[in-house]
Amino acid sequence: MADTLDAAALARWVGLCADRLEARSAELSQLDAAIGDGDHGANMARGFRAVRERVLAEPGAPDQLLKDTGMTLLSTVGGASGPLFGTLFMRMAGALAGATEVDLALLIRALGEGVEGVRRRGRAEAGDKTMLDALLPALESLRADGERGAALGPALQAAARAAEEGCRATIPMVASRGRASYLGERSLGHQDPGATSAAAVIAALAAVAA
Amino acid sequence: MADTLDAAALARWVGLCADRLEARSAELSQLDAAIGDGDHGANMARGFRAVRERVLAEPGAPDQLLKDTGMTLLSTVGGASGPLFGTLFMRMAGALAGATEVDLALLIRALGEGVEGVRRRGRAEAGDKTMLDALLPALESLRADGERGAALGPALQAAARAAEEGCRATIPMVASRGRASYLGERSLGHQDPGATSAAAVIAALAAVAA
Amino acid sequence: MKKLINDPERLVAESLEGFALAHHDLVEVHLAPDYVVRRGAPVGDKVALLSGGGSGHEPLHAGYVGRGMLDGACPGPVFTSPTPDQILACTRRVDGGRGVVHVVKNYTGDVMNFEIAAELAGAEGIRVEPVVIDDDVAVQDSTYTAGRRGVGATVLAERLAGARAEEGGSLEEVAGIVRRVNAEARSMGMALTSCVVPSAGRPTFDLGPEEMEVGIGIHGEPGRRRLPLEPADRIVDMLMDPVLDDLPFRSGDRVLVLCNGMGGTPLIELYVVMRAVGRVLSDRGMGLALSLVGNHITSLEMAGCSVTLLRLDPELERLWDAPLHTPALRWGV
Amino acid sequence: MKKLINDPERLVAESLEGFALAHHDLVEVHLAPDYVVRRGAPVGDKVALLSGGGSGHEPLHAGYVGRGMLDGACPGPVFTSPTPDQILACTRRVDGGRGVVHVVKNYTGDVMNFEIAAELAGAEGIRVEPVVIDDDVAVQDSTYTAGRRGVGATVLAERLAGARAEEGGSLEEVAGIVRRVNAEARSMGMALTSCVVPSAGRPTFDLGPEEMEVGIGIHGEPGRRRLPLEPADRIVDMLMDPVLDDLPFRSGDRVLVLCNGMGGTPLIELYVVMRAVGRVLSDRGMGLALSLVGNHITSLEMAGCSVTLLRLDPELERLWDAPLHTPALRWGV
Ligand SMILES: Nc1ncnc2c1ncn2[C@@H]1O[C@H](COP(=O)(O)OP(=O)(O)O)[C@@H](O)[C@H]1O
Ligand SMILES: Nc1ncnc2c1ncn2[C@@H]1O[C@H](COP(=O)(O)OP(=O)(O)O)[C@@H](O)[C@H]1O
Ligand SMILES: [Mg+2]
Ligand SMILES: [Mg+2]
Ligand SMILES: [Mg+2]
Ligand SMILES: [Mg+2]
Repeated sequence: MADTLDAAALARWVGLCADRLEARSAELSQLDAAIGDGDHGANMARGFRAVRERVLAEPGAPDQLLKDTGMTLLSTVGGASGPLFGTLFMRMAGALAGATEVDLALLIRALGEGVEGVRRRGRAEAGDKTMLDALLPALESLRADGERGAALGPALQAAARAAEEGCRATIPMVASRGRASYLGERSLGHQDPGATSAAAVIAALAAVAA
Repeated sequence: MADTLDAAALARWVGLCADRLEARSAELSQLDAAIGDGDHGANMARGFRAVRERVLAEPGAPDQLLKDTGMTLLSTVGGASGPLFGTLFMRMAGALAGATEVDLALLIRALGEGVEGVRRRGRAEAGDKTMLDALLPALESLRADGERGAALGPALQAAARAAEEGCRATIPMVASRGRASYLGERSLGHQDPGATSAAAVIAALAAVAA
Repeated sequence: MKKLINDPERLVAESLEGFALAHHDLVEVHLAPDYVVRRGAPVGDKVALLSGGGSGHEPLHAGYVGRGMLDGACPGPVFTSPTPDQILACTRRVDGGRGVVHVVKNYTGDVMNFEIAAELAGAEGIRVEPVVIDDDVAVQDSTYTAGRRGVGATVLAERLAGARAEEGGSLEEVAGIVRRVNAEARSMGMALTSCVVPSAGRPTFDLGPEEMEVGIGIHGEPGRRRLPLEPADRIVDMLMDPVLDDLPFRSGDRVLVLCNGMGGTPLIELYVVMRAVGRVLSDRGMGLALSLVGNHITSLEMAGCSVTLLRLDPELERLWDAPLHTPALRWGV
Repeated sequence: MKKLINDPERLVAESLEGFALAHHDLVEVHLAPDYVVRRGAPVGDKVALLSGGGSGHEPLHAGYVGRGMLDGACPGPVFTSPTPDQILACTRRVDGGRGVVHVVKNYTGDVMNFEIAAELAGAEGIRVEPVVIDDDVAVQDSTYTAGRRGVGATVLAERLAGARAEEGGSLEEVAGIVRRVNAEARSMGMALTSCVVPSAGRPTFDLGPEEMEVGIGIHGEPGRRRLPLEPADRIVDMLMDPVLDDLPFRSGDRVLVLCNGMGGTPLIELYVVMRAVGRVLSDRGMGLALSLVGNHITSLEMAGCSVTLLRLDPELERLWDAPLHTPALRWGV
């Protein structure tokens, strides 16, 4: 268990995101059908299939890899999640410029940039029942662990758990951003699809760091 | 039981046609749904409702009564049966010009004119699975009884039976006129709706002469 | 029955009222008897073109009343032909002295009602020239049937003959265009779903979730064959083969294509049909000169389509492009 | 799923191919990335107008590309917004140097994808002016939602701003017309049936045979209220009341009415809706100046309708009548 992630590890992360999101495509669309338009799984699967073909065939350095991943998601996912996940990866790439190894401090900086990008792009806040409700708890958990000087692996396991809890916490929320917000109270009682895929992305990162 | 029909009897006939066809409207449309477009009952009911309102409120002499009935059917029934039943009554009216009482011989002449009008207007023949398959047997029966010097009442009872048989005989026919002909062999096994209403019209005449 | 209506009995009249409201700049609507004419009819010194038939095929016919197309239209009840008095009243209203061409779709009821109206108009001294349209190749054997039905070619005939009338054609010439279009056009249609006649309140026929009906007409009458559902390209082959073989169309022919929706099929699908038609034409060495894609002659909310091909000649191509201004189709003005 | 398609994955591309075939005289279609532009774009010395959004709303947007309306349209997958690279490529293609107005329907995905495209285009030195349309009064509380959705006003804005661009308006003026239309128009829609997204293969929501959904958008998303089916006149009241109260429209206002079909509702019914709208307007002392009845912004095969009212002023009335030539709407040329 290394204390940094190199380009190969990050490529494994992106590949694992692709595997898991494609496998869970039907489940994600089902969640979206309940409070949205039922395409979230298809959107993510389409995007990560393209990432696998265009980016993972010849992955570059960390910054290039995440930039290419973000650009590819941006140009293939469409909908709300395309720009948001695209922004997440591209802003992370910006923070990693020139790096060959990513330690916990740099990862926190990168994820912080990425999540901030998502927040600005979507103009959403914690509690709006969106992917931010998975991403923000993961980031906070990482920051707390970083301050405590924790190791990369355990910090990411904790972040994955925080994302998963944040995702479940969307169930009793009323959506106030995205398509689900049109439903008002009717969005109560359903888990947010974007939060679910965001939690899967964090869990995949924890898995490659384990 | 009179041996002639006067204006009042003919008005009772038209009224009875209206009663019976309106009452059987659903059945007639059902028959038409099987081999046509399902509107025959509605068409006949609409037409005879108009006849009741516009003609039977103040029925005229025999020729006027039947001409008004025919014109009203022509302008309210539409579809295939409107011009055909309209023609039937209007051509009968022509044969009754000036008459105040209609005996069997005159009735045969009038019905003959009417049926001939239907034949020409529709360019159909016996066996085409149309209303002619009820009208022609009724006319033949009347003519035979007329030659044998039969009385009006019994002759019309026999004609009604002939029409009814002719109507049932359409069941095993393949339609070659009207909408049902598009079905080809698929029209087999269904009773023709127009023959059914034509038989009802003859039966009503027999009933007022009974 | 899920429809945006108030009462099946009042549907046609209320729809005409809404039509009058939306298009009062182009048409006048008369109720009882129901007919629609060009504003200010009779218009100019021209032959008049009149058509009519059951309602439920909108925009046909009322939507095609206007400059370069129909002078008058007579809508009957849903899927039931108009009556002679209606047609007569409309004929009187549009005749400007040069005669009236009646465009009649070949259905027993339509033919007889128009025939009687023509006799009555003739008796009043109005010259009427009736032409019957029968372009539907799904009806194969015309000796043992009421003959082929009038479908998509009706729209094309109304437009092209309307253009001829507008440029001053005689009664015979305008009727001649209708006959020529009918002679040079062939159609075939199919349904994915039945329609629901409002007064009946339930589907005219039942189709399973994996079935389609091929060879339908435009009155919800079932077609000739019920088949398992196929991809659009295969369906287009099934429609195009009999259409192409019947005329027959030949390599080198320039054609107009009408890709028509039956009412409930969205435009995104009709363009998939159009693509398939284009492929068949180019495989056969035919030229796609003109096209019309959309809901032009419909069967209420039926899902499905029909394809009509018209073999063009220079005169028909010229007439197609002439100025046209109706509620449903408009160009050049 | 009963559709005239070959493969849900290829639906949008195949439909665009058929569209290109039918309208090659007016538009150019580019595939991968998918966009549609006016033939010969950039056209003349004018500001360009571009819109886009998920497919399934046809004729919106590609059907509105042409003189007097859009210069470019970017269709995404069914009900899914187009991507920034698509929008960027189309923006580059239509820009003639005077800038590009982006007409964006207010859906989170559309807004973000257009925003990124505008940033990228801006970085390349193209002046882009984005305007968001949000006319759907069914979404009531915009503080706790993504805001009102863009529906029928989109069609009107595209036409009116397109006319302003055609007559030489500046980037600010053309964008100003889009903003004015959005400010002065309100819409509300309802569904009798759900639609079926091809990739999903089953209805997005279930409605009982006696139920309707009021306050729907255009993506098959359920609306605000499920109610028992009512006659058309009552349904129109339910749509008109919130529309009229919101702006609010006032006695004496002259309005344009868009009676829009959701895709599966036949024209005969839309005119019944039009009649009911006309009665409400005259009861309120408002003037019906212009109307558009038909399938203009749809949800695949959904049955239902929406009503959009636009308060007119002399400039908007003049722009409406200016020459227009697109695959779906045409007049004056
Ligand atoms: N403004 C926003 N900020 C952050 N996330 C958002 C926002 N709007 C939507 N989302 C996320 O996007 C998800 C839906 O994505 P998707 O279904 O792919 O797109 P669409 O809603 O366009 O169909 C939601 O579950 C939510 O997590
Ligand atoms: N050419 C014809 N000659 C005689 N009767 C005909 C002819 N065509 C149709 N009919 C009769 O008309 C009946 C159908 O009438 P109807 O349903 O009212 O009209 P439509 O077929 O126009 O809907 C048929 O059952 C048949 O008896
Ligand atoms: Mg979605
Ligand atoms: Mg019938
Ligand atoms: Mg009928
Ligand atoms: Mg979507």
